[in-house]
Parts: sequence; structure tokens; C-alpha cells
Amino acid sequence: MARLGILFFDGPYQKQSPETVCNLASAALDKGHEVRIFCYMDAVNAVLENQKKIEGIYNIEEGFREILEKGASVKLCNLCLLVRGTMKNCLKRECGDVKRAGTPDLAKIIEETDKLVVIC
Amino acid sequence: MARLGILFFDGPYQKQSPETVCNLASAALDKGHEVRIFCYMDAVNAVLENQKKIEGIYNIEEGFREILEKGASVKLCNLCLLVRGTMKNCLKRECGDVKRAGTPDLAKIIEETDKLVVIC
Amino acid sequence: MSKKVLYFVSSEDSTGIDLAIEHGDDDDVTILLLQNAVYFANKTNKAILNALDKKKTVVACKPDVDIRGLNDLISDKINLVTMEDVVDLIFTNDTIINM
Amino acid sequence: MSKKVLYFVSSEDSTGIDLAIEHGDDDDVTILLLQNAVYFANKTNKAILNALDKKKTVVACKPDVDIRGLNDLISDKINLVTMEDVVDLIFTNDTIINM
Amino acid sequence: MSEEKNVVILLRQPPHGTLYPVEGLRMSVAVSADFDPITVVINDAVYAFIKSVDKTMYSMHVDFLKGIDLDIFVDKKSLEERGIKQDDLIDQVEVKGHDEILKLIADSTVTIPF
Amino acid sequence: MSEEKNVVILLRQPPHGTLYPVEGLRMSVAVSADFDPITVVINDAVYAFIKSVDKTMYSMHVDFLKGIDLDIFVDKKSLEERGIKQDDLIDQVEVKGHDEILKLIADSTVTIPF
Repeated sequence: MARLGILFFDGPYQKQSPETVCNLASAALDKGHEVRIFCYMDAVNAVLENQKKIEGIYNIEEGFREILEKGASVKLCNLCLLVRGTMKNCLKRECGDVKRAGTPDLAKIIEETDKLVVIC
Repeated sequence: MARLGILFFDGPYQKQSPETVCNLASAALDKGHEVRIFCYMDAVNAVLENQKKIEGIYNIEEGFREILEKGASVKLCNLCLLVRGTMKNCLKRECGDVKRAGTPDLAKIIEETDKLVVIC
Repeated sequence: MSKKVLYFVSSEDSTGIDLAIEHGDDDDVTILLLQNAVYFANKTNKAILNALDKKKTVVACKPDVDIRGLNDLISDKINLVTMEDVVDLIFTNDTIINM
Repeated sequence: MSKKVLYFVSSEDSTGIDLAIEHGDDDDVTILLLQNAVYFANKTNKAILNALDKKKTVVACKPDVDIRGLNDLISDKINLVTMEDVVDLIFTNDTIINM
Repeated sequence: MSEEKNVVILLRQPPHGTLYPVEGLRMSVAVSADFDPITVVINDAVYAFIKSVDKTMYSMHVDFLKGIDLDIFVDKKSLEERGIKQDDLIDQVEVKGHDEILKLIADSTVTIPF
Repeated sequence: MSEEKNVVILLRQPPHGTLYPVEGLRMSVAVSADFDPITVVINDAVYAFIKSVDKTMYSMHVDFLKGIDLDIFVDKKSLEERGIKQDDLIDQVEVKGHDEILKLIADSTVTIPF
């Protein structure tokens, strides 16, 4: 089994990328791979709580809850959260391995995974 | 004096548009015009509290506080806030005429202003 | 029936410039470039040269040009306007086509 | 020294396809189109036809093609891959160039 | 005053990669309470109206607009550039020549791009 | 293992319209603790390194990378397309021919686009 790193930049409900991240992570986890995700820039807002469900629209919070449950590791750029004022709204530790992190943690992900993909 | 409507779609610290909205609104208010802004999609996140100041980077929260103080009216798409989970973080009424609204409020802005510009 | 039309171009999508170029000659057309759209003002940009040839007025937002340091790279047929001028342009045109 | 290279194209920026086309012939190059990049797979797209001519393999993410209803509009030289295949492609290539 | 304003909602982005076309159509619906907005579809946004695309997120908006006789006009030139035929499109939209599309935009009082 | 990975930070977007170039350079700096990232500049991102551009938001990153001898390579072809001369650029960057730029990208283990 291999280790996959995923980096993305976009928040929820504007572009498709957060949904793609969830689908790709889910497929990799189902195949038994390890998945480590880094949320940079607006992507930190993809992992906020209390995203209301709208019929017909993929709920990004649920997507992240699912892959966290399956064992994905999710790191949120600390400074990106701070500057956006959304620090206190993130999914909590109870949901799985979701943590605030610094940019050097992306270097760690690059070092410790076999492949890194970026979802633009 | 005339009435200016402004519509935009982007959140803070990703694209320039929230800063442009503040600068354009400010210039119009300084000239004595009335300014009514509608925040749609990610733009609702431009008007959140607790955006940490980073040296050298224009603080969007401050920008909105300034134009609210100068008398701008700011409407936030309700559903856009709900789906993003950021409903509770918005700037409060004490800051000025900032309110949650529905999409029909944009129709009202179109009707009641002389010109509408969209900052992409 | 001539009217003053402002193409208000604030994105990197060149459609606004294409539409302005194809806009009928009866109207008095101004293309206003803001944000990253000011890069279209680069002397090497054919669409903008074409717009100037077709007698469209092209103006660019000065603070956006200045911060990007583009003063020497853009055509001198393009007037730079302040944010105050932008406000005036908005109200002195009959129609605004946002892009 | 030949290696397997995957151009992982998930945005509407065509640069990834241009770079893949110019990639040396020694390597085994695959272009993977995801999200809005699947629109590049349209039969009318010259860059992708050029890539196919140059013996690059072009694949597109099936769920992204399906949801956009593009099945009849894209070239039949482009293989559709599931998200599971995407995972395998990621690990079976030596290098991934994200775009 | 409101009757005099021609509102054009201009869709230019493709579906599914972003929520822009969905939000644009939602805005057409909302604005229809006070105006008769025309929805104009150019560039990659034409892909939003082919029969085979998944319209779960916006079919209700399209049906609503059709139900109150508001037009959705699709640019012929954008279709041709993409090899899309009129037959590939759903019934609720009408194809217009590029000149007519230009005129619709040029004659608008307010154009809102998505 | 880490020494074997060639990390390329690929800047492709212009400055000021988005924060992408700033965040890309911040990432180059961060990654430099564990790798020797190469920053490669193509398309409109070349505008980020002309002398006259306001670099308040990222000059510290450029200086940091230069200070630890990490390279920022700018694509000659992208410059020419925009009428930008080598003299217009700041000293901290080095211009490379398009073929060399292609090779840098092709030889990377990890490419991160901004």
C-alpha cells in the first residue's frame, strides 16, 4: 500500500475541487492507501462545521467527515484560517485526524508520501 | 448625487475583488454617492469578523468596516452563508448597515440604484 | 439613438474586449480595464490594438497599473484613470456591460 | 532512462497540455484530464489532437465526463478512467506534473 | 423606472467545474420577480444546456424561467466552436446568431456576468 | 529519500489579481527547510518579477530564497510574448530558455502549481 498526498486551494461551493479531493481521497482509502491532505488558502474553509445541506448539492463538510472517518489525515494552514477569521469553525478532533498546521507540514507530506497531487 | 450598486462573488485573500469593492465604494462615498453592495457566493466570507491583520496585506474586514462607517449598505446572501457554515461570523449591526438578505434583494438594488457594477 | 456604453472589464476573460470591439459604431464605446484586466493593456496585446483601431476608447485603472508596475509596458494610447474617475465613468455612461 | 510521466491537469489552464506536448519523446507521457479540464477532450480541440498525434496517451476522468454529458462530444481516442483508475495512475507513474 | 431596465444575466462558465452557472440561473429566477431578465449563454456556458449534462443542480431554475415565459438565448457561434448542434440542446433554450446575442448584450441596462 | 525529490514550485499567475504568487513563494520558503525547491516562473507570473511591480507582499520571500542560494528561473518565452526584457527584471531571478524550463519541470518529482 502506498501513501498519497493531496494539496488544494479552493473553498466550498465555488469550484469543484473540494468535492474532487473528497472523491479521490475516498477512492484511494478504499484501495487501502494512506491519504494526507493539506488545505491551503481558501481550502481551509472547506473543512468548516455547520455547512447546511442543500438538496442536489454535494455537501463538502460531509465529504470531509467521511474521509476523516476512513482514516485520512487533514492539515489546515493555520495562517490561512487566522487571516480569514474562520479559525474557530473548523471540524473538531472528534471527527478524526484533522489539525491546524504550518506550511512546513506540507514539506513533511511531500517527504513522507509516495506521490503528491494538486487539485486546482 | 447618484446611487451605485456593486455585486461581487469572491472571498478574501484569494482574489483582488473584495479589496477593489472597498476602494470603489470608498471613492463613490467620498464623492457623496449612495453605495449598496450585494455579496454573493464566496463574497459573503469577505465580511467576517476576526480577520487577523498581516503586515503588507490589505485587511478586508477593516476595508468593509470603513465603508460601512461611511454609510455603505452591505447585503449578504443568506443561503450562501448557511451553506458555507459562516452565518455566525458576520460583522454585526453595530458596524453599520450590514444585513443578511435573499437574492430578491439584488433585484431591489438593481431597481433602486442608477448603475450596477460587477467586480469579477 | 447613439448612447455612451461602458465595458467594465474586471476579469482576465477577454470576452468583454471582444464584445466591445464588435459593438456597433453608432455608440460611443469605452473599455475600462480593472484588476488583472489591466494586463490586456500590454502593447503586445492584439485585441486592445484592434479596439483602438476601431475607435473604441480604452482606459485602465491607474492604481491597478501602478501596483503592477506596468507603466512602461502599456500602450500610450490608453488613458489611466483614478478610482474617482472610475466612479464618474460609471455615472456618465448610459449603459454598463460588466465582464 | 525512459520514465513514465503523468500530466495531472485539473484546471482550465491549457499550459499543462502544451508542456506535455513539448515533453521529450524518450518518456512515456500520459495526460490525465479532470474537472473542467475534460472540456479539452472535445473533438474540436486542436491541442489534444496534436498531443494524440505526438503519441501522448490522453485519458479523462469518467465521472467528470459523465456528469458534463460529454460522451458524444469527445474524441474516441481518449480513454475514460474511473476514480479508482486515477489512483492507480498516480502510483504507477514515476513523475506527476500537476497543472 | 424598473420596467425600463433591461437586465441580462450572462452565463459564460461551464457547469460542474464551478457553481457560477447554477448561481447565475438562481439569480435570473430571483430577479424575475421585479424584472424580465434575459439569460444569455456564451462560451463554455453553452455546455450547461446540452441534453446529456447532469442538470440536478439547476433544472428547477430552467423550468421556472420557461414556466414564466422568460427566454434563455444561446450563442450560435459558441456552439459551433464546440461542435455542438442545435439538436444536442434542451428544448427550453433558443439559439440565436452571434449578432443578435451581441445586440441583446449591447441593449441591456444591466449586465450581470457569471 | 527526501534528497532525491526534486520539488518545483511553478508560478503561472500574475501578481496582485490573486494571492497565488505570494502563497507560492511562501510555499517555496517553507519547503526549503527539507528540500531544495526550484521556483519556476511562466506565463503571466513573470510580471511578479519586473523591477517596477509592488513587491511589498513577497519581497521577503524572494530575498529569503536568494539568501539561501535557491534559484528562481523565469521562462524566456513568456517574457518575449509580453515584451519584457531581461533588464526589466529584478536581479534575484535568472532567465532560462523555454527548453531548459521544460526540462526543469519534466525532471521534477513533485510539481506544485500556483
